[in-house]
Amino acid sequence: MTQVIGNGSIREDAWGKVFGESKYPADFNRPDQIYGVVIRSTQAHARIRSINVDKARLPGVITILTAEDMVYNRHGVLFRDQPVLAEERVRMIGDPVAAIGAESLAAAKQAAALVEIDYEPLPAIFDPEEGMKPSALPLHPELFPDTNILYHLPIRRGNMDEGWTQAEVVVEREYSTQMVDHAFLQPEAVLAYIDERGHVVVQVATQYAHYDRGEIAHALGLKNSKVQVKTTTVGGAFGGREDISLQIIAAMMAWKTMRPVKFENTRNESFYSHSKRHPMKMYYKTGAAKDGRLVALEAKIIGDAGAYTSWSPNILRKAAVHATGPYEIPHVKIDSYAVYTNNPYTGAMRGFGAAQPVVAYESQMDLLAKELGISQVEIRMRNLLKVGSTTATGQVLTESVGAEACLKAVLPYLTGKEGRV
Amino acid sequence: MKKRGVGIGCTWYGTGYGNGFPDVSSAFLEIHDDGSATVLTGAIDVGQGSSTVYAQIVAEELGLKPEDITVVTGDTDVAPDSGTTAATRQTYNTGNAVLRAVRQAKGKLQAYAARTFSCTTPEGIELKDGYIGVKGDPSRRMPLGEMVSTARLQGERFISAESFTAQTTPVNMENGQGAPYWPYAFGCQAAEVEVDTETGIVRVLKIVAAHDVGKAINPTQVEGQIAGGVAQGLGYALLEQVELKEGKIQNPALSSYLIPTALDVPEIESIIIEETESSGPYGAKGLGEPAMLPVVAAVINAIDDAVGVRITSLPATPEKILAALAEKEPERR
Amino acid sequence: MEIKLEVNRKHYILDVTEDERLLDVLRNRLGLTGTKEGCGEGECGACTVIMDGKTVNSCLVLAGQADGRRITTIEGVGSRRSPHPVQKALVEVGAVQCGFCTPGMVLSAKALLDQNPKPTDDEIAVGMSGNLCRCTGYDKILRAVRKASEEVAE
Amino acid sequence: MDYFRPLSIEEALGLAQQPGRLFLAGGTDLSLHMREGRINPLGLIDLGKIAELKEIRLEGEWLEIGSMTTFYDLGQSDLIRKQAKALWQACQTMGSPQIRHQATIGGNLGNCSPAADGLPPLLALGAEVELVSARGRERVLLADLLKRTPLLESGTLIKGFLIPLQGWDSGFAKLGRRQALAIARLSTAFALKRQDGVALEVRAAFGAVGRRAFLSEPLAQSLSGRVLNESWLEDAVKGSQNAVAEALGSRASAPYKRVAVGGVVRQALKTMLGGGNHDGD
Repeated sequence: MTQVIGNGSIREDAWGKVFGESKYPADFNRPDQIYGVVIRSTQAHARIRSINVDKARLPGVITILTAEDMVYNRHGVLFRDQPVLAEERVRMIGDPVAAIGAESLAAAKQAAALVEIDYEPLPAIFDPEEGMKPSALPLHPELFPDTNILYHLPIRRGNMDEGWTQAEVVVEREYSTQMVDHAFLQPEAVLAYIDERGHVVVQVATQYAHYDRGEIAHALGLKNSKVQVKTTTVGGAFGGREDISLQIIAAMMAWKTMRPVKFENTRNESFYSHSKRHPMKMYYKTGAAKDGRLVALEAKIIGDAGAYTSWSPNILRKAAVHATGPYEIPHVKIDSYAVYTNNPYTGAMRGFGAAQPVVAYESQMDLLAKELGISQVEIRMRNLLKVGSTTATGQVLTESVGAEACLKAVLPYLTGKEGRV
Repeated sequence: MKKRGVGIGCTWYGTGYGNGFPDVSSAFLEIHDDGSATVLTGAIDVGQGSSTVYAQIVAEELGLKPEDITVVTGDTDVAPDSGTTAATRQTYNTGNAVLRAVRQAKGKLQAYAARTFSCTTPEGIELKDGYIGVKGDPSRRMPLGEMVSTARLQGERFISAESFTAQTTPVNMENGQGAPYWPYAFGCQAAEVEVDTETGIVRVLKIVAAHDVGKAINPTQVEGQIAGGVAQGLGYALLEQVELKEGKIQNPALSSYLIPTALDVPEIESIIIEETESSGPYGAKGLGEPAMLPVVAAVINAIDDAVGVRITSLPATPEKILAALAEKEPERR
Repeated sequence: MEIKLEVNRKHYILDVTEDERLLDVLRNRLGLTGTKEGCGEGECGACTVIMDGKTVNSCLVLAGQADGRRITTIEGVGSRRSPHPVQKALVEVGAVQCGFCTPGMVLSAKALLDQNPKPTDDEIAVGMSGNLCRCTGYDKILRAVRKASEEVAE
Repeated sequence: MDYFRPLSIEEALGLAQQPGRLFLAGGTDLSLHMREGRINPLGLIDLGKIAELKEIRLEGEWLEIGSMTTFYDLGQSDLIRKQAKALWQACQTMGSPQIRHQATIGGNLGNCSPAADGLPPLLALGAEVELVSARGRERVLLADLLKRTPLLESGTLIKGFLIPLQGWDSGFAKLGRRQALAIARLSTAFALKRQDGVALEVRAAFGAVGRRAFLSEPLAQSLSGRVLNESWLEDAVKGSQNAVAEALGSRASAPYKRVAVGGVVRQALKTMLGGGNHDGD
């Protein structure tokens, strides 16, 4: 018999939070700190002809960082395809191009406005379906020389002809989901400094301190053991703090100047700097037999990866694997694609590729039920995964399959319109 | 006119990094000689409450209270790598690492205690209510701290380091076949909505949410994840959209990128389903992400139930609903 | 320019700049970092403080406008030895997740209960509607305020 | 930038003689505009210490509202609830509690956002505005003032609003994207003088359709002098839809708003005429 497991133990950190004692990164300061501001691309796709910082060297300005200041200028969760600071090209509006460190935030902002960046605009892609065309200009030729499709997963199971033959009714629709933001309440902030051991210390709210440490050490050319990431209280994350943002720039600025460096995003900067949820276009064709059993699904899912890879392959994989919904379908043909564009880059967000297909597969279920003249509950009960079921990827579910139990649990609230939810 | 409708959404979610990617969590643990303990992991509590779950696991195993346990996370100089707080993996993965760590240290303590109490097997030693002693023999027990303290003077230390790796395989890139995720979480939610047929405004009146979490280690936090997920799902279904024009965000502010307020989220009834997952700590699997999925479909289906229009592109704005109604009933134009 | 402020029952005479916000004064000059900045435009309520008994977004109050006013920040509400009923209820009900919105929530709830010790459920929801939360779905926060109101009313 | 805290209207007007200075009311919009660099005043004249500007009182046949009265104070006032219901209703839903505590009715006019929640009710209630400047005083019908460009000569202070007490009922409703913290996408206020089931006189105002809030004269005309019944209500709805369609022209929001206004008007009229909320099936 458990004593502690299964009861609602009070969380220790809650007390510090209700008294306002918990410290988030913006709440830390160190004597003699520099205030940093990032200058971001105003162009969706452009070659940088030149960056002129002469006018920005105002009194109070301590340092101006560009890509050349980095020992290794790339980072990324899957592929290191994202420049810390822009090199010859920017691929999205919001790409960091340079960073100013000054004695005050006001001085840093004033100087930032005086940095002159000469862009040569390049043709840009905003629609992933355009980006998939063979004629489209590849945005990451060093990774994918002749395409913007950075990931394609086909799932094939059963025999589609057989599936459509068995189908009494077929519903075919297109669905689309939008780009959304994590909108965690605490905008990104970071305090970086060199401690008494000569180590680089970075205080930040992150989802993965050890990853951050690795990327910072890599970019600065240091050993992991010389970089310490200290996670502060985190003001929400939802996937938006997986890709590294200000950490490397702040660490490099501290390393270069040997002074503490503080960056604090405004909400506006926050919107431009972190990843977004993938918008997806989903083409669905689903067939069911007369008795309501699902017999065939053909689905094509296209996800907008935006300007960088981030987690896109994993996210589109998750979309494909979950495209059937929690239902057993014997004949399946699913294709998912991740495509580069010049939109803001997309990455992890709560649901991670499984949030988008929900709209499609659950709409299809209701539409099929209507066509078949059975209830929305009935069609689901006939198809839900259970112990022993095989998924579209051929995986046999051996235990802990609570799909039916969940549906049955909400039924008492669903007894028709009179009963109300 | 205001019309009501109900809808349901059933979903599944494969937790963990998946696809054979090494999904490893680690934990260090020390039992102190006053009957308290410290556990260190890299797993960051981003607000969801993972640190409390680890304190509960350690307390459960050692027969202590959660407040006797200190959880240290997220400092790379002291804590071992436990992977990202993502993929609905920290209760399951790092929970397992913590459980292994505490059981390793506890095993040493049980072996020591077995000798002290002349008990033939360590399994006969029980840790409960702050005491350590022989199962079923109340005369043979002492405060846990006293036992650890005595052991300490004899040079025994109860510390441990452990890791846990989730089991998945990569999918075949030709046909997608494989076992990419484990375990899977399931959820079903029902929504009741009211649609104003003149303004297209949707009010969500009630959400009932059932989620299979394997085992709710902390039911209060499970409810918290469900309600938070529902609110984000409602934002996704009805309100939120990063508007882009040639790649530029048009609404980079909380006054133009709208998330739900306290008045936009209805009463939420949470139902916890526990279908034991044998590989999880005490049978638990994750919930963070799955909590936001079903509501999206439930709301879209409820809108159709209420006014007979199928919204196929999110978010379901009043504009889209009125346009769909006009298409359905041309006389409205 | 000089302003006089009473913050958490302490009196200050401060030399501030004309474009400084009350939020900046509290966080940067007085070190009261429990007041958070989430949006800088009065939308999220994380910077909520009580000014002369009423909640305001301190990011929208210029320092000059706070001259001569009585301010309560989260640092002035409750303590570990004697938490305010709202703070106690938020912890006990499990209404705290990431905690960034929490100080603002506490102040909105406190101001609401100070003014209206027995609010209805609707009044609670309206009273808390100027504070955004992205983690909790509000459900437990509203329950906690209800619980605190029952304690306050006793 | 200079910052002034005058204690009287006269002192404020004197300070406003210098160019580049702006009056600061609640500041919920002004401070944001300054941070965004949309305005760069040389000086701010904070009106917060002038007690006279914060009064709500009955003066003969008029309800007087000082310009520095906050939305919260208006929303708490029995006088406003009884004599200016539409305004009272608008004050319950504007912004958030925090914003209502700080934002003022005078600032709402001075800032003159198309979506200003306070203006349609004041228009429908036939409010006059009292303006003061070094040049003297002026009383002007709000409806007329809103037709001026610029709205106010520099150095002009909005002293307050005067609402005639002639037994008008009124009602307000708005449409936002969410239930709180919602900028009005459409708002409407109706006022009605009635006797024995007949609408003797009607005023209809709309906000967030076009550059500034406005009164629709043709709609008011078409609804005046008629028996209050279902067909009157339906004509009010249809007339509003026409008025909004005309005001919006080819704007992108027109196809939606010209339909949706029907529901908003219905809500405003129901609260004014009684009969409670109507629900569907």
